[in-house]
Amino acid sequence: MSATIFEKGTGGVSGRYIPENDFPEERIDDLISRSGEVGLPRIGQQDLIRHYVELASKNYHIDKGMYPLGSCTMKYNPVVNEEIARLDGFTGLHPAQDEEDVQGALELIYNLESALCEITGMSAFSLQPVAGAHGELTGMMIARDYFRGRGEDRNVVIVPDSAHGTNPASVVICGFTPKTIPSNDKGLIDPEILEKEVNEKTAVFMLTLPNTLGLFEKEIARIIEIVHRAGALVYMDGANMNALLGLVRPGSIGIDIMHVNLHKTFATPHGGGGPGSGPVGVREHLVDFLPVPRVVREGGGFAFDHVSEKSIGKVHSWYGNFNVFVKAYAYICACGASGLRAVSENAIINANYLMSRIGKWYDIKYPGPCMHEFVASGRNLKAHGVRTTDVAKRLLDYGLHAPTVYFPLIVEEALMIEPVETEKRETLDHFASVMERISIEARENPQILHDAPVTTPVRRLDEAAAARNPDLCWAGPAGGPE
Amino acid sequence: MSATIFEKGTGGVSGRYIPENDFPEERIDDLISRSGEVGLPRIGQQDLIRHYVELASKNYHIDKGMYPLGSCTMKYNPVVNEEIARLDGFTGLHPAQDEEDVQGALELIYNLESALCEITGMSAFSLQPVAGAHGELTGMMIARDYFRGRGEDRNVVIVPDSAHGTNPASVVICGFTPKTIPSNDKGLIDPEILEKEVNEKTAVFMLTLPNTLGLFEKEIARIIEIVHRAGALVYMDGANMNALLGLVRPGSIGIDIMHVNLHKTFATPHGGGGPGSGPVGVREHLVDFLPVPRVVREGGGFAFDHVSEKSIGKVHSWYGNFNVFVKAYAYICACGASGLRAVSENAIINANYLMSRIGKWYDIKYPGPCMHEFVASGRNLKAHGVRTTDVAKRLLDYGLHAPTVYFPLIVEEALMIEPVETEKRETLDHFASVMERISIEARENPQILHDAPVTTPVRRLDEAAAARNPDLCWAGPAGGPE
Amino acid sequence: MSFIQNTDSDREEMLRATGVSSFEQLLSPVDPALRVKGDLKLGRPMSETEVRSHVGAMASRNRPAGSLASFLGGGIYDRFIPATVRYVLSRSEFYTSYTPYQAEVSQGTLQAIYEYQTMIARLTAMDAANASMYDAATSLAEAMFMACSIKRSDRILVPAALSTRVRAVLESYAAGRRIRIEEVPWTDEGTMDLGRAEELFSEKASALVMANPNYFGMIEDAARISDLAHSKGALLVALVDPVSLALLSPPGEYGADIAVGEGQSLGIPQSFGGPLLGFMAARQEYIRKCPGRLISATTDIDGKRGYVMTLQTREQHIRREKATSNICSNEGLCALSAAVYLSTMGEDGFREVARQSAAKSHALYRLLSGVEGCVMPFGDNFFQEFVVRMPGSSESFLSQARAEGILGGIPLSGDYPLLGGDAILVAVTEKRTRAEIEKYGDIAAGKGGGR
Amino acid sequence: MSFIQNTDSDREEMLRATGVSSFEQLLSPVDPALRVKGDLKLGRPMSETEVRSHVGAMASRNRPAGSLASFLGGGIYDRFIPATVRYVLSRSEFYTSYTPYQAEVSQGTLQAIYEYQTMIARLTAMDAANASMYDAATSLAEAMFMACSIKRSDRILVPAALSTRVRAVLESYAAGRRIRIEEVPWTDEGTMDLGRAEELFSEKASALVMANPNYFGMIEDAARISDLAHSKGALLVALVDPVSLALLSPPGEYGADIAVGEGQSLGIPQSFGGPLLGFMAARQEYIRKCPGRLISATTDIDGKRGYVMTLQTREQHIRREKATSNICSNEGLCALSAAVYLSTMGEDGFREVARQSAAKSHALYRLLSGVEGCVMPFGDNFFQEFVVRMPGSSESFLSQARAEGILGGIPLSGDYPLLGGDAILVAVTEKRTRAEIEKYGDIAAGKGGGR
Ligand SMILES: Cc1ncc(COP(=O)(O)O)c(C=O)c1O
Ligand SMILES: Cc1ncc(COP(=O)(O)O)c(C=O)c1O
Repeated sequence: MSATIFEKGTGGVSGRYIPENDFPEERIDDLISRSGEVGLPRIGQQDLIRHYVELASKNYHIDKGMYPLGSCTMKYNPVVNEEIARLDGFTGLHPAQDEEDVQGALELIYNLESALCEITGMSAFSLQPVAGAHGELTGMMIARDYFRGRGEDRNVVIVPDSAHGTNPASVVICGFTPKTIPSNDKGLIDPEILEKEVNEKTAVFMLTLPNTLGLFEKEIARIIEIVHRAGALVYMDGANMNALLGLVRPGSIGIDIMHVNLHKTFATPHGGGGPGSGPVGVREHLVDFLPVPRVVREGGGFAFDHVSEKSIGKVHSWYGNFNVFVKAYAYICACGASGLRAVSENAIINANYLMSRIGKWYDIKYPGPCMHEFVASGRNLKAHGVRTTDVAKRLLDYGLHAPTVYFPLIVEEALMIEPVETEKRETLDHFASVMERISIEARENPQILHDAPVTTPVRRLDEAAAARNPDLCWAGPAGGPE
Repeated sequence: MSATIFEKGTGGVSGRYIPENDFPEERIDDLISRSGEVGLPRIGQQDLIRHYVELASKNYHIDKGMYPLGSCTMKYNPVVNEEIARLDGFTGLHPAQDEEDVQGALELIYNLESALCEITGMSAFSLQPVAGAHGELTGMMIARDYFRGRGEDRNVVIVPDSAHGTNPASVVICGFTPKTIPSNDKGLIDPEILEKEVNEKTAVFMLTLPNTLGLFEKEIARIIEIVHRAGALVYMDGANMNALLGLVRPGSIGIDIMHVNLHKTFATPHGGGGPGSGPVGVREHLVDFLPVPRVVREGGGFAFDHVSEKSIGKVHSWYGNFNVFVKAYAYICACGASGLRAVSENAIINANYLMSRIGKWYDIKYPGPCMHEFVASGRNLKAHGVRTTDVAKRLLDYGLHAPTVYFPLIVEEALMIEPVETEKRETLDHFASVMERISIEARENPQILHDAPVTTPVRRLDEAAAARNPDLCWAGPAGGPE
Repeated sequence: MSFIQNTDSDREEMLRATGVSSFEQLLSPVDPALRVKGDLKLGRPMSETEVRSHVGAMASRNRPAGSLASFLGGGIYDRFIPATVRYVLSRSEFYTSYTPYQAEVSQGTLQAIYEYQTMIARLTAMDAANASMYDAATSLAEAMFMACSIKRSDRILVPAALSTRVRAVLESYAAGRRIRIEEVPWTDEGTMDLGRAEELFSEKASALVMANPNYFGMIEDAARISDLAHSKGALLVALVDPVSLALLSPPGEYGADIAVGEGQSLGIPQSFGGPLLGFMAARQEYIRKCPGRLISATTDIDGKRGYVMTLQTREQHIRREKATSNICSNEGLCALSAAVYLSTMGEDGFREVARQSAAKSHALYRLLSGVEGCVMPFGDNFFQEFVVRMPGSSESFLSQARAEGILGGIPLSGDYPLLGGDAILVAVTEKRTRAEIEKYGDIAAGKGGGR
Repeated sequence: MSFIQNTDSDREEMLRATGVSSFEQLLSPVDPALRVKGDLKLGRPMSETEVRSHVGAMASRNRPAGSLASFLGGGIYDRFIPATVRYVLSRSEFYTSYTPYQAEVSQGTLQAIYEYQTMIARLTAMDAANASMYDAATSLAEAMFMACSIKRSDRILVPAALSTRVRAVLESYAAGRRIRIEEVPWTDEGTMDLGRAEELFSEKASALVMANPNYFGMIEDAARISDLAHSKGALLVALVDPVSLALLSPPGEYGADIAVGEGQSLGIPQSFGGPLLGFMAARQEYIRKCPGRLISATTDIDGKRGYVMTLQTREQHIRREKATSNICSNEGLCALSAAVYLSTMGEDGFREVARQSAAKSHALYRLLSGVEGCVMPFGDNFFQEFVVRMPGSSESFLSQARAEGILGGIPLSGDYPLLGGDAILVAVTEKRTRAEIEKYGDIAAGKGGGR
């Protein structure tokens, strides 16, 4: 393993990065109230760069190989978008600058919102939420204020058991009470059950389309109709929008509120966990509730509109993750209408192709056709004492990344696989053949899987010990175990 | 190993990089005379990026660890210099643009030449040569034309046996006859021998200072005096200038012509073999012979001076490796006078420190003090059947790079070690301890060294087979051994 | 420009292998009536050249910091960022990787974030920090939730001298759970009115929020505020500026329970306000209540040191509706920027950044004190930012300054009517030069147009 | 800004460990009389901030292609470069590594260059290419040496329609060995005068150099020139433009013995003329005579495919004065750029670049044919570049064009008096737009000043 930057940076010298103070006469010592040093490293530039290059070499990443994490849409991140987003004209703007000085930025926001409306069929978007979960929360706030405005006391949000964990969590944070309903044996929402659950207390029905099994809700029209009849709203988690581009527009089929993840569908990088961007879109009757400020056309140019007394207010200090918008907008421009449709077509073809191959060796609880992803199960390996974790870890030994595991919860030993459209057939074939090899190893020599991984920078890590007494902070100034 | 880009790029699709032709009406088919395709890959962007990222991961590089290649001055390459050199204002200039439009570029060239004069004590520099060997050749051309101009028929260039291979090669290419003289038992030039060799046929005495053993020529003053008395010129290979910054100025001690390597002393990256830059400096009496054009001050600004009828003419299509100048100039600005002196001080301290440690285990034929580098010998390991190559390959297994081996030729089983100033003491200690461990392995278990390397992407390669029938060009359109 | 690598024949073969004759067959679950008719109205695909010029043109229709001397602050600052940060962030091993769910192949990200957590904990002098939040405002909102669940009361006190944007985010987060947010006014010195705070504590509150420096740049009497909060059985939540902590007493020193703040100053470009970096640190006893990811050191089965995400039972993907927060993706790459920034500048360089920001802002303060009609209502006990009332109208001053390439400050009148008509908030970072600062003074003194 | 990592105490301890009491002691071999007295006059060290602004200011005192529409060529062209090239070149695994002397830890560089060699061999249709040379001029000079040593004569024939810069480099290289360079004039069509060439062969020559397209952009009758050279027992050395080879018959097809050229068009920025990329390819029988590095595929002791530098016995570090050349460092990173560029554009994209360059240059040609007083002396059998005489003086045209943001061409009058007073060389690459080309036409027609 690598020593920490603190160990490497003990008793060294940093370079000189900023000029000498050109106000040496200013006495500011009486401001100083901190006792002692902060405890930051002192390290030269070469060793600093080596440290991070060494850390980098211990990461799996898209530019290394396929990243079949279900529900994460790990597609290629175009390098040109990184270059464009690095332009001073974007990175050098203070959010409080005069509108005249940021016309290009406002135009980009305006165009991106318009494009998202066209793609999803919603009436308006706000780019302020900075992640999917943030978008969900924003959506819940909109529903909350919508019903409060109408004097309706609706406090229940219905969520299918297949939903992502952020959904019920967002519901609770917004003060609603989540109600979980079971999926039927096809892995879909059961309209009958829903029918029974919705009532005058129901504020929102929150679904994911396609759902987390990668299945399109056959009965979606009826489902929406049921919810609307009860006077409730339908929220769609659009994390899986990569399956619907140019094929289905949620706004046109009656979805009231939704979010999309620019860091999934629109090819912006995940950055090892963020920053993302989770724009929220609504239909006409909810537009006034969107966060402020909104970007509007004004005269020849663009301006901020800060006032909307129905608005839920703000969910971010400024306008959201602007720098992420730049990359997503560039991506949409590159794809164009035909290109976006091709994205979903290829995502769906890849997923179905891979499912048909993986299905030979792993259990597929809900047979296809699937949309952009599918969920396999390691259930049939349990007999050999092999768990899905073992399969996942063994994949690492083959230089591949594992699928999402143990989610959704309704599939035992779940392996959630999303190949995405940017992977070539040969890559899928390789992944499938490794999955096959592993299923054979599981039967013939399960120990290999229990021992896996062996080729990685570290082997299986003791998570229990970490949870028992977490070491969240480097203690020593230097030294420590090599 | 990695499949070639041709294998990966068979039957694929490339992206669309340039717009549609906006002159579709232009018929140009009658220009086309090539029969058939070129045979370039067709590959998508993700797989292309993965290919080069995979190749990158198989390289050793400075940002990975110490690079003790003697005579190569593998010092840290500041990342900020890469950023500055990438500015449009530098990369976007056509060399034939109007001087008014390139004033900044001319100023940079002018300032860099001036800085090199100040550092070396020469009267003028030309930045046109793009590598050290190119600089040597340019220097030889200057000597050639200088003597032709004086009607002196001098065709011999004297070169010490410790010289780098480019020296005699450059001599020959320029039409001179090289004459090698042996170093004395101290590894230095023997003034007596030199005295005997120089005569009215001698055009140039070509030396390296410090020499390739890392030793400063104690008798340099007398050596120069001898050469000058014979009416010949002294050329200094300045590849080792990293030892002399702020300490000794060659021009001030009588060197007539020299080159420096910006890609060594001045921290510009080696790029896996280039581009470099090998500016040539001369003293007053030779200034008119420098390549054209020269950059001169004119009025408030800068201009090219294309005419000098004594000039040797040109050695490069334009002005040399301009983009490399930018990095070297930025480096000189960052260091300043005191910083440059510190560079040589630390390079010398590091080298002597490392020599004292390595000397405990390896033979040091010419004991110090050395300047910026030293040459050890694996001679004492021969008894155990171990060659210097084995030591070098074993170093790779420890995640380090090997020193320069089997050069200079006058040291048997040579290990030429240049630690450079940017390595920290701890790094040198680690290298020394690995060298120690290897010398012990050599005695106790030489087979480990014969088998090395075992941890590298490939193991020892069959160079003989390659030389017998070279495979210089990928044959198949696809397929080929995995 | 398409990033799809399959060819038509690939697709045909794959469909055949899948056992369908056409792509349409795969869409059988989708009721045709729901399908999009025809193409989306988004225009044709652009080549890389066209994308670059189309989007690049938008960039050139902005006037970035590089072309102007910015005295804007209010949470976002124009600071020097070393090249090392951009270099590390340009490595796709970091920016194209996902959340480190497979720890064995994510040690790079995990260790870097662990080191980031350590730096934040050291800056704030708190026991531990998390792996990042969206921004300062949402960090504070999450701290509010923490405090309310720890202290079992849905009432918190916040300073009136708080960013109205942060305040707005607090409100929208609070509304769902009907948390009551009440305001502690500022004194004539522009700092928290402890008397009023005391009165407001007549009713139970879970937390007292202190912004230090506060929105007007003023340095609070943190120790006394901390004592008050604790004496009233409330938590002290400190909203702090990370750069100020190189000089000012850190939250851990005066007993704050939770420390949050905006990390944009730590090597992250302004980028029109996003992405930002919300940081959160807490005392040991509250760690298991805190939101978001936590990276812990541990060992692998061979006893080798390594890193993992820990205490995930707090998080939504395990705990769902019982999670401490709904946050999933955070601002990981910005946390990496902060770690690289702080390691690069180092103990001394970082302190120098803080010293110069303070020195230069006080220099401007003194300059303006000498300007007829310039009023600084709150005195000079500030770190790097202060409030000033201009002789004329703030609009006219700001627009003249802009005309001369200076972003003069953020108008406060709209949001803080109490400050009176023409107050602006002026920030001075280490990046501002003597020439720029003197020019600012000249313009304020009506001696602009020079140079 | 210092990049030295040792501290004072490090230095003291190291000196002590080395057994000396001071640094000065290590300099004992250096006669004090030779030492520099005092400091160099270079000013104090600059911080990273200062370096960036000082050198950055020089960049902003230039007017780069981005801000102007360039019709300049003559060997260096303003072409589109995909982002992939900059991305790969920004990886320090490539740019900070040394020449791949330790093959086992240099497979990345070695395989990339092997792939580059393959692409050049395929472009030129020659048997093999080397790992790069300094630039086209020095490649041609080395080809001249090769030819002279192969054919044992110190006389070569070159076209008069050759870049005077390339010619100058040939001369300075030839002078040492007293190689005689004689010139074959051009015909009224601006191509090589084969009659005169035939006469010049009355005396033995080692090589006939053909530039195709030649410096005036004209396409030569390569097959006939090749036959002539070979019928006279000379080698044919072809100096070719790599982009033109997507459309034009490559050297291998018409029997060239050595092919050289300038690779700057292949993804390398203009950078004021450097670094460039000289490429060289040759027929099998001459490979062992060729200069510079060669990468070969081979296998390791486990039979695994790998790459090494080969035939090093040609090179100076082994062969010293008997080496085929003195070249050591080459333009490796530029060769990598070319490989990434060609792989990115691909077979079809690269051909499209060539097609558009041809189409657009011919479009401008037709436009100018319609302009009163514009004379194109050599007709339209060119690839992407042609000679034109402007109605007025070329200076006045060029300066007016520049005022309107157009770099109109390279004046030829000085170097090629035979062309008559006002000839300029105009190049049109795929990057030029219809608007720019039409604007060029307008200015030529004296209808400039618009827009
Ligand atoms: C279906 C679904 N919903 C919501 C989320 C949360 O999105 P984010 O991580 O951007 O907050 C995810 C991300 O994994 C998801 O897959
Ligand atoms: C002493 C010496 N001279 C000359 C050279 C040749 O320099 P270049 O490779 O830049 O041509 C080198 C490079 O290794 C060298 O070490």
